Amino acid sequence: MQRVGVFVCWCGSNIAGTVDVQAVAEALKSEPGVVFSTDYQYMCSQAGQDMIKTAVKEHNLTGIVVCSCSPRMHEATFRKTAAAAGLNPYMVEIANIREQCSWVHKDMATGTEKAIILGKAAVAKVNLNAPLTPGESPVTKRALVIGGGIAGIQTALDIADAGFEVDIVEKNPTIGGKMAQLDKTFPTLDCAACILTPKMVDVAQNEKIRIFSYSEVTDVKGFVGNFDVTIKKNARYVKEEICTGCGACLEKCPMKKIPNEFNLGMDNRTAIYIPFAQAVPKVATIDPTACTMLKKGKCGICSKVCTAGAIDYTQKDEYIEEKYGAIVVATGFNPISMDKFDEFAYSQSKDVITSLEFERLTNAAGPSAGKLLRPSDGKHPHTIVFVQCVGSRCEACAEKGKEYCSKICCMYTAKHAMLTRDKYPDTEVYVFYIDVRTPGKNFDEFYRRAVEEFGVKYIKGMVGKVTPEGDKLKVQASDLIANKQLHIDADLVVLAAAIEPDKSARPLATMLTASMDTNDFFTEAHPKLRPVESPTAGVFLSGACQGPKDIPETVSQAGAAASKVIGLLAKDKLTGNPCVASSDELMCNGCSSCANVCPYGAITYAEKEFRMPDRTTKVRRVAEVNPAVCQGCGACTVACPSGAMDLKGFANLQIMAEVDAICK
Amino acid sequence: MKVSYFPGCTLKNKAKDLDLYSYKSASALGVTLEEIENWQCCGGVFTSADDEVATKLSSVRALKYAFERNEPLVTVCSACHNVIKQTNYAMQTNKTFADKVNRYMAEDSYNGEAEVYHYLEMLRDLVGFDTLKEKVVNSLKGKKIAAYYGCLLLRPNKVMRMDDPENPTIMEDFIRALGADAVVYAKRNECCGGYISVESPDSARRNSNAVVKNAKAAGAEMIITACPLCKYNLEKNGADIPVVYFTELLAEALGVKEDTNA
Amino acid sequence: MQVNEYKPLIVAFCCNWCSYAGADLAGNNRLNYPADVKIIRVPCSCRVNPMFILRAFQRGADGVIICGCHPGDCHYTSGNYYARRRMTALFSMLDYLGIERERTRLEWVSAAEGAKFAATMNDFVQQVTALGENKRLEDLRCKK
Amino acid sequence: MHNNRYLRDEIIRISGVNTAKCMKCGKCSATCPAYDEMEYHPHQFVNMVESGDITPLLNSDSLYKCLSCFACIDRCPRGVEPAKVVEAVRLFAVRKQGANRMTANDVPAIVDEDTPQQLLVSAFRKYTK
Amino acid sequence: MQKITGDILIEKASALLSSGTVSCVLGWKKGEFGYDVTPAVFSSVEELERDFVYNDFCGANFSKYLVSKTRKLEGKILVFLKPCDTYSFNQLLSEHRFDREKVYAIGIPCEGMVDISKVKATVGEGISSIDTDGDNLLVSTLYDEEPVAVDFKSVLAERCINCKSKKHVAYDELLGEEGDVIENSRFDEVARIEALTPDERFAFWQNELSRCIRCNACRDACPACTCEKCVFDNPASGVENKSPANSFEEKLFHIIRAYHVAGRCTDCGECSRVCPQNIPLHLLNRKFIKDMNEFYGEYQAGEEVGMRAPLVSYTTEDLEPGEALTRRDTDA
Repeated sequence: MQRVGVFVCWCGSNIAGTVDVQAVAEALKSEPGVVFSTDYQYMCSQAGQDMIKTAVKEHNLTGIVVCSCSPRMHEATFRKTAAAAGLNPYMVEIANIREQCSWVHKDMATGTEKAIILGKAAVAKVNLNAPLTPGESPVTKRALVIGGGIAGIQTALDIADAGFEVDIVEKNPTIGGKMAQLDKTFPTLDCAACILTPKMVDVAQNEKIRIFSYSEVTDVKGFVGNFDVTIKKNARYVKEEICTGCGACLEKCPMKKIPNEFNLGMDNRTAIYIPFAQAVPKVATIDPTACTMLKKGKCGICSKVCTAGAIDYTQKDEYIEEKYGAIVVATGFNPISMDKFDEFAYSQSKDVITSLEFERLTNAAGPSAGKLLRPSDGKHPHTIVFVQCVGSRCEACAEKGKEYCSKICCMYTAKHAMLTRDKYPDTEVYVFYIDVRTPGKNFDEFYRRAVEEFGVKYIKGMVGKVTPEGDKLKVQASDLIANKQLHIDADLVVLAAAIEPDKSARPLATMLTASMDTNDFFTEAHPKLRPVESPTAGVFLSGACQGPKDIPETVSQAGAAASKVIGLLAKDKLTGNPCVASSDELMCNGCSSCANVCPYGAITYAEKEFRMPDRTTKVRRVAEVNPAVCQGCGACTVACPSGAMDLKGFANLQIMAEVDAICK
Repeated sequence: MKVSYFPGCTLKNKAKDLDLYSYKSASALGVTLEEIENWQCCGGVFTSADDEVATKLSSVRALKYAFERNEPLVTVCSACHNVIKQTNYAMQTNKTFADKVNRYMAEDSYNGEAEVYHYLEMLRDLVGFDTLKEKVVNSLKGKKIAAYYGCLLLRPNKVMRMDDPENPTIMEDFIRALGADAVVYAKRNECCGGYISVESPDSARRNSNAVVKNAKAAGAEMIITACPLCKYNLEKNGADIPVVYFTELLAEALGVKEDTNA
Repeated sequence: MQVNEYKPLIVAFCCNWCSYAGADLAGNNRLNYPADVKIIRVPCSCRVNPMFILRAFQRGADGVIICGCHPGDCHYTSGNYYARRRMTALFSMLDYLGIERERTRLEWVSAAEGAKFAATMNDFVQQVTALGENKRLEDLRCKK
Repeated sequence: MHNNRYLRDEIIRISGVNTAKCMKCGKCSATCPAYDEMEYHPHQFVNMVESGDITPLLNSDSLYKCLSCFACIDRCPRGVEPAKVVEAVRLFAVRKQGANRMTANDVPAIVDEDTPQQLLVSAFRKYTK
Repeated sequence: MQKITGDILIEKASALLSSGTVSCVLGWKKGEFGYDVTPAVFSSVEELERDFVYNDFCGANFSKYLVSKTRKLEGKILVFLKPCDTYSFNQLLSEHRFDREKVYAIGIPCEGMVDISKVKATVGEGISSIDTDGDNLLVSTLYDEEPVAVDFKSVLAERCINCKSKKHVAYDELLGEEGDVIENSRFDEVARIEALTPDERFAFWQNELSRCIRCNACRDACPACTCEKCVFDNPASGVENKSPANSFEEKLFHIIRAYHVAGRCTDCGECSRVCPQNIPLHLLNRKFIKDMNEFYGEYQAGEEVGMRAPLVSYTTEDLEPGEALTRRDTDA
């Protein structure tokens, strides 16, 4: 039996106004285990806390019940008080007689009666409390960044800058991501390559950073501070450490008609390829679906021309196992497919393109060497129609498109329109918009310049149909301000396709037990207060995998994620929440029900030896809870058929004692 | 295979060809079209208002007939198909509406259980375009044919579910199965004007012209359609390439066009 | 025997993150509900073992209500979904045994829904009051 | 005289459309093949019904210009179904006694030797009650 | 009327014992009267030939025995499984309750088992022996000169009348012909009770459950009740309880027990078979099965190893408890 002290707070008149605090203190005196009971005006004040500390010493208290405001308010305070008095902080229970009693009941008699019952429940519970000590686990001081776009690059650089080792896993042959495909960046119009490629080089040269390109994460085990990750390095059939990136093989490769992903299929590459000139690592990769040598065993030209001897047709996929303390997800985004939007004739005409394709068309390293030419006939387009919100802001249950605003399209469309008018003043540029959304530093100014200085024609309305006819694209659209239907003969139509999370994100989320929303964006631990952490401890979010973002926002989030990682890796040990589940192995059946419902993968199974009644030993499968991973929800305790699983701090018997005290 | 067949008003009058060639082709493909007894006109257009009941009863009767015989209900005319399919969807999804309708029905109630196929869907899903290809005797090789869907076959897609409403391929696949070249053009799913030729003949003319012009620009030598009203509008407004029913083309390819026995 | 106005005994299990906070908010906003409701704090609605509910009824509770985060908002991502299935199974079984179904309820109350919390409790108390005392599940030994 | 509230509720009821879902993008009017025939355009129908400004619609010939091609329904990103709104307003108008847009007397002028039955049936269904 | 005879099983078991494939056999041991069959472990051919029996009274489901026997006994255990037993077998494997490697399972056909209480209700007490003759049982009693013929079908156990499957879902070897999953009306009685008014339902269950003497036979026979320590024996569970304290106590016991096995119960019917008070306990388990089928889709525990039961699973679109109850009302 505990020696319980009861402290009833007046909270000025907040409680004392509707609850007879003295009567409560008096009534609780006779509860089992209670050896001291008193009341005071402000229990949370220094004087009130001192009163508790003194009482602990004078009455040898082992448990404390404070009848006061909500535990969400002052539980932490009183736990500290208990600790200061030499008690285990978890020997404190709060009876909420303010928010859930004095403030919601008007009658003194009723309020007092209820406060006494709530006090009794707290006393009944504290009698069954046991001292709890948070568990500790070591931290592997290395981080993994999944995704090598600008988000992953920035996160990795920041973490490495703090002195920790970082690995980047990128599924493509080079890091750089979407930003490497962009031409200029809004709102400053500096060239994307000029600001990105130096960072890529920094990554390559940083001793703390390793790049696993053309690789993917295939398995994640463990928990915060102690992740075990399997990385699959896909065979690129080129020895990475030997290849100098000279490009001789590219020139000689006979398979020259492979659609070039980097230019979105608008030109061709060879079967052995380097995605672009500034690729990091600058190493060739053989596309096994295109290479004659790999498919039919004939050719081998690249091997002959490679003076370094880097070609290896026998290379196999390689699996690497690594340990990390923290994982950052930076898997990015892709434009959605335009398949379902053929009212814009995307499948029917080469001159209907997406905005990302437009970036490549205007990029000096793109398929047309930076000249804005129509993909169909290579002619200069004189009339260009930009359509915004293609697939964004659709009804939730719509069969095509996404419910959310893709956020970046308004700005890049303004950029495209402005750059077109700047370079080719003879071009008519129309932008059809629903709303122009420019909340960002210098964003609206940028958009207004497009209209006012560059003469881009912004039309409030939407395009309804694009009809390719002859060499024109007949655009039928509405102008809601003029209340007219417009018919424009355009040469080029550019669709601002909605963006969506990369397809690799969903299986990754499963591996990480990190949650996602219905759109497959990763969910943050708190939408406002913990925006770069996933609810799964040790997993952090960087960039567009969490929601649509432009470059400045991505970079700030990347830095924020890095600082969270650094904060974690700087610790030698992690202290957990002690209110976690634990299984009594003598009672555990090993049936897996608990592991089935655990949202965190905190439960594993071990074969353990047990002494049987007949003195033999038998091996049995039993559950083990990892206290560093368990968050204390209690789902397992109810799934457990034998009652072996219980939750510290909210044990079966404790809750039943509360029930009994209330119903008595 | 036996199916319940709803011909519709026009097929018994101005569009007798559409009806005749449907029968001939079906029998060549081993499908028996059982004309629904005492079918009544579908009404031509579907009234989307939920409180319109009486105008939809004829469709429900046809649906119920097919359901009770455990046969798919096959239609040819785009308008009939649209009205019947939309009515069936309303019977499935709108309980209040279905209750009202069922109060008009004798005996058992009906709740949208029947399966409705357009003749083209029957060819694709029940017969199979591959099977169709094998049965072709007069290949239409070299002919450049444009499919004209109009609006009623495809929309509203939520209900019709025939094909991608913006990039349909069923009629193109049909054309290719007959050996001809399918001409794809953007206006194939735009409206010809429909019944507006009563109210604003100019509007119908503009719409129809735009369709024909777009098809021709894409290289079409012939347009096929499933809808008598589409055919009428396109032809009346001066189409200078032939506009024919798809079943006529089918009968020709199957070699049963002149067959007098069917 | 003295005739008293019948006051039901209601046990409310509230999850720490949403519903308990919702109850606190009801307090902050001074929204009244009957004192018959006594709240037990649990980390998550999925911590509520059907045995707790049966125990409450056994010891004389007249109604038991479980409150958790709205579906999709669980602090532990999926706890309330499990709670929903468990309570569905249990409530249906109690109904099958002839226990009035109005004595049990599962409600989603967020931390922002103080008003909903108070309204729910008012409604539930009213509903249970109308049924009168729980006689079908209680343990006679424990009756005062 | 009906008040706006009554009219609005009635149109919403007949159409089964939630006009509040409209985000005013104008795609319905962009896609409408009968746009130029109309005094009020599809997006205006939605917007005016939403705001209860329905009398002008009832008195407008625009009611009879819709082709029921459903392009606006399929292409609306928000699932608003403007054609159903137009239809509901039209029904409200023609359901009044003597408000038929077309009578049997009009038929001879319309019909030529190729006119499909379907055209007359459709027109009657749309323009009369 | 079993189509397969004990002799075939004895022959099979003896061969496996002699070859050393298995070290013992779980089977049915004959009693004094032919109908008082008990489960037993046989470890020699002699024992088998002397005591082994397979007849219309071999209802016992051995799956549960495997949990303790595989731990205690060395070598492989031969177990004979009727179709319904194989579901329990799989379910226990799903729960990792025994080592599959230590078991040699032989599936045997079952034509349904006889409920001796039904026989007694027909011919009275004092049964001395029971033989079979075609579709009839020939029951000899101490009081009748001639054996009384009883139609086999009329005395089938309730669970066998509503047999859910003649198909074995697990075995190493199959004797006799394989059957199929059977369309059955096992939920009809649950539906009938559901359709009663709450007062009638309460009266029904009060009448049934007040007979409970809390002997724990249901728990002890139940193949889902294999917990290392039962919650009712565990002081830390809060529901520890040993005796029928009053007429309401056992209702809680049975609700808790049914809830504990919900999603894991294969509907084998052992609980009702062994109940000395003839309480239709399976109607509680079937209620859970029926509900979960209706609310979350068809689920048959033990159909395959490794399935995820409805109560340890969810979808974001699940019914709310209130919706579930009203939907059932309207469907009924």
